[in-house]
Amino acid sequence: MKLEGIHQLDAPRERVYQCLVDPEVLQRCIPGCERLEKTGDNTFAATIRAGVGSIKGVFNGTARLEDLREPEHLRIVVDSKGAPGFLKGSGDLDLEHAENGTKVNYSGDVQVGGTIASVGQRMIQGTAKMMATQFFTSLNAEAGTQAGEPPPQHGFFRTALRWFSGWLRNIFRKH
Amino acid sequence: MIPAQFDYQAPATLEEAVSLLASDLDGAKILAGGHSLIPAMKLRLAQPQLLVDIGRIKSLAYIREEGDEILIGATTTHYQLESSDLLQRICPLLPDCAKSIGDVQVRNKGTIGGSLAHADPAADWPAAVLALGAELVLVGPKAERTVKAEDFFVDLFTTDLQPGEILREIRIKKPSGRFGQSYQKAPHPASGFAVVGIAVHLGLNDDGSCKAAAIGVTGVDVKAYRAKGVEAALSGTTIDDDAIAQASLHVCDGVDPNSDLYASSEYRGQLARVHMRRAIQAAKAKAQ
Amino acid sequence: MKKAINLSVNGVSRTDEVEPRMLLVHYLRDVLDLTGTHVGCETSLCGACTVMLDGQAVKSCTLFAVQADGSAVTTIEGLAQNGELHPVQEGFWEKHGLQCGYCTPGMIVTAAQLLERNAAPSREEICHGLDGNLCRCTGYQHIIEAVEYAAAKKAGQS
Amino acid sequence: MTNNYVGKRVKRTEDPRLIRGLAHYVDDVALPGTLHVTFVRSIYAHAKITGIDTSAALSTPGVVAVYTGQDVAGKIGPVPCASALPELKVPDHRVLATDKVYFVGHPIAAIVATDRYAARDAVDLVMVDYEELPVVTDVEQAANGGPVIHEAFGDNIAYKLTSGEGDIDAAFTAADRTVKQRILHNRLAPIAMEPRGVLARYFPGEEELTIWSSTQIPHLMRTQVALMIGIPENKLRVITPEVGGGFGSKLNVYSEEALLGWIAMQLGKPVKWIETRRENMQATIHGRGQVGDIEVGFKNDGTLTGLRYSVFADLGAYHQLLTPAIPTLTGLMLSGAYKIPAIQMNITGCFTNKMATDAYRGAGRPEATYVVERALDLVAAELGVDPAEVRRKNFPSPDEFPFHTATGLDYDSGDYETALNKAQEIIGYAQLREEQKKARDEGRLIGIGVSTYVEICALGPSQAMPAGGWESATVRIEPTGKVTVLTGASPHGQGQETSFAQIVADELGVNINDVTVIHGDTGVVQYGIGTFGSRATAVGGTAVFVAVQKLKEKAQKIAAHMLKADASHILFEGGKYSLQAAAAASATGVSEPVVPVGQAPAGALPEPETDGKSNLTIQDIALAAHLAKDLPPDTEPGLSATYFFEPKNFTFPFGTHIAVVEVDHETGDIKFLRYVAVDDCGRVINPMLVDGQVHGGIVQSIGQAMYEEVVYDEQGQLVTGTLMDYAVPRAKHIPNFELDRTETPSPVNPLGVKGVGEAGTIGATPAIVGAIVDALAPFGVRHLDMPVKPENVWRIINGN
Repeated sequence: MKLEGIHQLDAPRERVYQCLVDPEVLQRCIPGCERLEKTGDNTFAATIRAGVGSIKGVFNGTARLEDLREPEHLRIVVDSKGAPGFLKGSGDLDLEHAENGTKVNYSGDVQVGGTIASVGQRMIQGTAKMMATQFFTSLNAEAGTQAGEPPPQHGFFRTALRWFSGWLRNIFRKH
Repeated sequence: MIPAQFDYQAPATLEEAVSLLASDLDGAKILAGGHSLIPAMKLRLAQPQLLVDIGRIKSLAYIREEGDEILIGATTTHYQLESSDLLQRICPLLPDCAKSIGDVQVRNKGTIGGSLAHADPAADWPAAVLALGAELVLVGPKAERTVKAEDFFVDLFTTDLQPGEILREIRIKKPSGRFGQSYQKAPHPASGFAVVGIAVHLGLNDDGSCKAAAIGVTGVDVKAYRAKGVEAALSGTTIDDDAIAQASLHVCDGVDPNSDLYASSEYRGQLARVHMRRAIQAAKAKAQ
Repeated sequence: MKKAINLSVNGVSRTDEVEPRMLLVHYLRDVLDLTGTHVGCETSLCGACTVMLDGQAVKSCTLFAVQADGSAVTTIEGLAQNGELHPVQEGFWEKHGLQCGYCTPGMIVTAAQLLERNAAPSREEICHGLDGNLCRCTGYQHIIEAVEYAAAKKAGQS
Repeated sequence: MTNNYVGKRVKRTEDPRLIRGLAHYVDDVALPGTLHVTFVRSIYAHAKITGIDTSAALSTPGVVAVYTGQDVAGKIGPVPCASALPELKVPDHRVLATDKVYFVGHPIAAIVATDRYAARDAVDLVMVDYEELPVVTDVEQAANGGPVIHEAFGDNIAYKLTSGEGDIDAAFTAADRTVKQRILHNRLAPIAMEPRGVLARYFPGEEELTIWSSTQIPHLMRTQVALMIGIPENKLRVITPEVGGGFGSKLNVYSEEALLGWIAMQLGKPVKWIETRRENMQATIHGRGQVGDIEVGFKNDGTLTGLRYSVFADLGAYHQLLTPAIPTLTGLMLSGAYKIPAIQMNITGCFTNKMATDAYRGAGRPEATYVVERALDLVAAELGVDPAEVRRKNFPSPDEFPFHTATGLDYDSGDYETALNKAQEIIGYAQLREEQKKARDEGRLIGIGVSTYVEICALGPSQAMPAGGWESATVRIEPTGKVTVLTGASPHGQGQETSFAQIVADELGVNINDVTVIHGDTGVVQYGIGTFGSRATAVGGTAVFVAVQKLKEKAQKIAAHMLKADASHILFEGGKYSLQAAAAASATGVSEPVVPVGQAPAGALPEPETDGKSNLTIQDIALAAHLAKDLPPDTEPGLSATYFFEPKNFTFPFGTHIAVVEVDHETGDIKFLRYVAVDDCGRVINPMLVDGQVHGGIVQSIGQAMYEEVVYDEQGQLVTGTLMDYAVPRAKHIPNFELDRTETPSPVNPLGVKGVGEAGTIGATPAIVGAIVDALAPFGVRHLDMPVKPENVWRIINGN
């Protein structure tokens, strides 16, 4: 499934880029990411508790950053497996200067297999949308702090999510 | 077909349920009718550690009038709502919506509270409670709070329920004056879920013009929402066919309709507009 | 941890210890050997597992046995009274409302519920009432006629 | 003989157990100590298996054993494919994947545990490492350079076949015009309401393996499974208890059947596997799955000159029992109900990363009928004439039968025009067309679809069948007068326990309640072929009928002996043998008993009293035959006869279906206004059962035409994996069917029956799609692919 969208973040491009390549920040931004350990140059072992509402599954796998061209482009490649099936995908992120921040052009491909693929047909798109929205909402919050500062609090995310999810989703389209 | 193991508690009171839920904020789940949760558990997409069954708390299933409000207990079944003479008389949108849910077996066991808390983007009740401006009473370990339906649905399968909170009651202002209501749905041929579902409450002035419209939409977006564009466009009009048609075009304002195997985003948008128009027309026709 | 349950099934009182996750349909079939109730899907859509729980038709694959604690369950095996077929059973036989018979117990229990709530349903009401039950053999027409037969029969009885 | 039952609406003898919930399907059979089996199945459509770790599963409480492909390698033979086609590529299809998986749902490991719950828990604990391989799901891509699935073959083309007769080039040269259309046959899931299931028990002392399976072919399965696991065929007993529908999906031999038998032998305990619905969607055969191009040549007056059809058949990753053969059946029926001088079909059968396709109700023939009927509609549209008239123009007349087609068949008998006339009369065709015109002027979109179909039934002469096409029956009368019928057919809902009993009861003049029809147990019933291809009554019923005649011949001899008359003077009527009035006077004692009759021991059955009687029931004779105290010379005791019926030809039922629909401008919703079906299945044994078969068939057609489609995504994930997304029609989706019949007996069998099990699925789809297309004709549409969903309709109306 293809996903494509544009996100407007408040922080400058360099700061956003810095966040995107920082495993600690990424772990906090990827919804449900419980573990992101560096295993090599730009490769990580990941555990993600992905899902929505009461529907959840734990996925183990790898994440890789590719095609790094600071501060304008990078690709994230995720490949994971869990009891409900597999979850993999890749996303190209293009960062552009924008007034008051950064515009992130996103284009990705998500594949799911196993139980989720066979039973979650009507929800996969929505879930992907939601997780991406959460990711960028968190990223925006993270990028709003300076490197080395304490990360934003959990409560902030919750509130932020509620505020941002509406308008973020609107610019996030499936093709 | 076979769920993972879990522990099961059937508290006798809501207070007990709240404290059981608090005992394992991450792993405990409330079981009401079970018609959203159990299917997910059977596919092992949901694997709670503990089920707190509130289906046995008899005091949680009721439909009653109190002052200018209708109070509905969270574990009231779809069928109880469908077959309530009281509601048929004072707020027919609820029975109208109830009878379009799933099938008779599901309606006999599934509950309004369970459905709302699950927040399936294609469930029927969210549209109805939005159109009725309902308030939801949530009870947690420390306090009880009331949330407007509009604020309750946060995202896909995500509500404003905080960890440890239980939906206890749905409160609806008794419709008054001249009004008409209707729920129109395009069901998915396999699952019966709403491809689109439109719940309309139409308040009329004495001259038959539109005083206020409140409209809930389900199935279209990742969560149910109020179609404010339609409501605004309808307000003050004489609700003639033209006004209805024009207003209905706003159903997807600000929303990118879902797309799935059965209906593309474009087609779902069309279904939303058509059912919106039909729902408003039906509501108007029913207005006293 | 197992839980004790106490329920009445087809008028017989039962006490058992079951795992909380045991589905009611498995309890009926595997523990009580009441195999007339069938399993046809995993997603609460086919209705083959329909039984009466305290007089209401429910899908026994979407209920845990523990939820039925203290309740009265009627399965297809308990529908005939004193050796006399329930009018719906009779209707299915008379009108050829079944072929392979797999959906039939669920279909009959659901139809029985339908007639309890609506003694003289229209064709449309019958279809609405049977919306939770799939049949792959009959094409439904004879099932609808079976329900109509049963309605007429019940009307004649009362 | 009596006329009490055949042709009458007799209530089914099967029903009392079924309506009371007292029947036994496989999962209802409980053996003490039964272990339960679950499967770990591939979540990838194409991948190498680089490792399987079963240790965690094995250490789960309750788990008894876990078997992988390596564990059974060399111990269980390949899953059989019974289709013999020239140069057919047959992949080595093992019961469990060994080094690679080829489709989502491919079994990888079998877990055996003490109960269903523990077995299911262990599935999540088996760790399989995969290395993904490129996937191909599109059949044309598979044929044209897509990733190769079975490397040894070099490409994905399993076979190519050209069939047909007549000079096809000349046929198109002779044509004034031609029409072409690409036509898709959606992949369907059979969805028998009872999923598959197997229970196996082994007695090591007796070396006897018993397998209970939900199958349509107990004997064929016994032979194949015995070969697969290497035990003598007569040490394997297959029992088919109640079967909850098949529709072709249980006309097969699956991995699980052999594997469960083998596991039972390893563990010495009964083992059971009951398929879940998700497994059923993934790993039980699918139907249809063809995409082809049709071209028809015709004269300006509508006369057909030739038909060409080139088709890609999506076979899936492996062959199941009949996978490659199904598209060839399409080739047989491409002449439809019409005189077409030249026909050619080119089939390319291709492997894809999906579950195998195989026989699903109609099996290849619905495809043919759909193609031909759609083509006739296109011809009508091209010529601007009524679709019914194009059909009428090309029918062979009744005196042209047996009618030879350019597909190489000889249609047994038919009167196509009478069926068409009758259907048109019932629906008020001419007036309906007027109303349609009026409605169109008012902006309503009403469409009328006509299908005049022929199907090929009573499969079939052994020459044309991979494992024989005959059917067997034994009829015997027990000492107490009860009649036992053993049929090799294995009905699973069609009602032959009743219809065969009707035949036998009438032939013997006994009460139908005295007749018991037994089937589906290889330990009890003589070898048989099974129930599929609308064959049970036409072939199996004929075997019963002839066996009864044989039995009566013997009974007649005994009757003559007992009545002391010459057999030629004995009349059988109303269940009684009697001396013919004229002959009675000249009756003489024919013979004295050869062996002196001794005193019967105490407790023996009472002997029939014949002295002074002028008539005897056949049941009296049965008792005498069993007691064998006084039988004619050279007469075997007992009263039983067996017959194996080999049909000389197929039968060719036919009919006309007319559908009337209205579509909603705004939503594209399709609503039925009328549905008339006039079917001719030859002589009718039980009209109620025939109606039921037609209803069920039409509704499966409605499913194919409007709702059902197995969808795999590009990665080979089955996205219609449950009944949440795969839409099986419900009661609210059907119209009120108006059925009628014509009755043209078949000369192929003495009963004159043709078969009706598949008529609805074959005849209805073109009528339904034709009606929808007709409704949309004002928008210039001439064809729509199935399933025609509201969105498709809406897009046509809105020009996108």
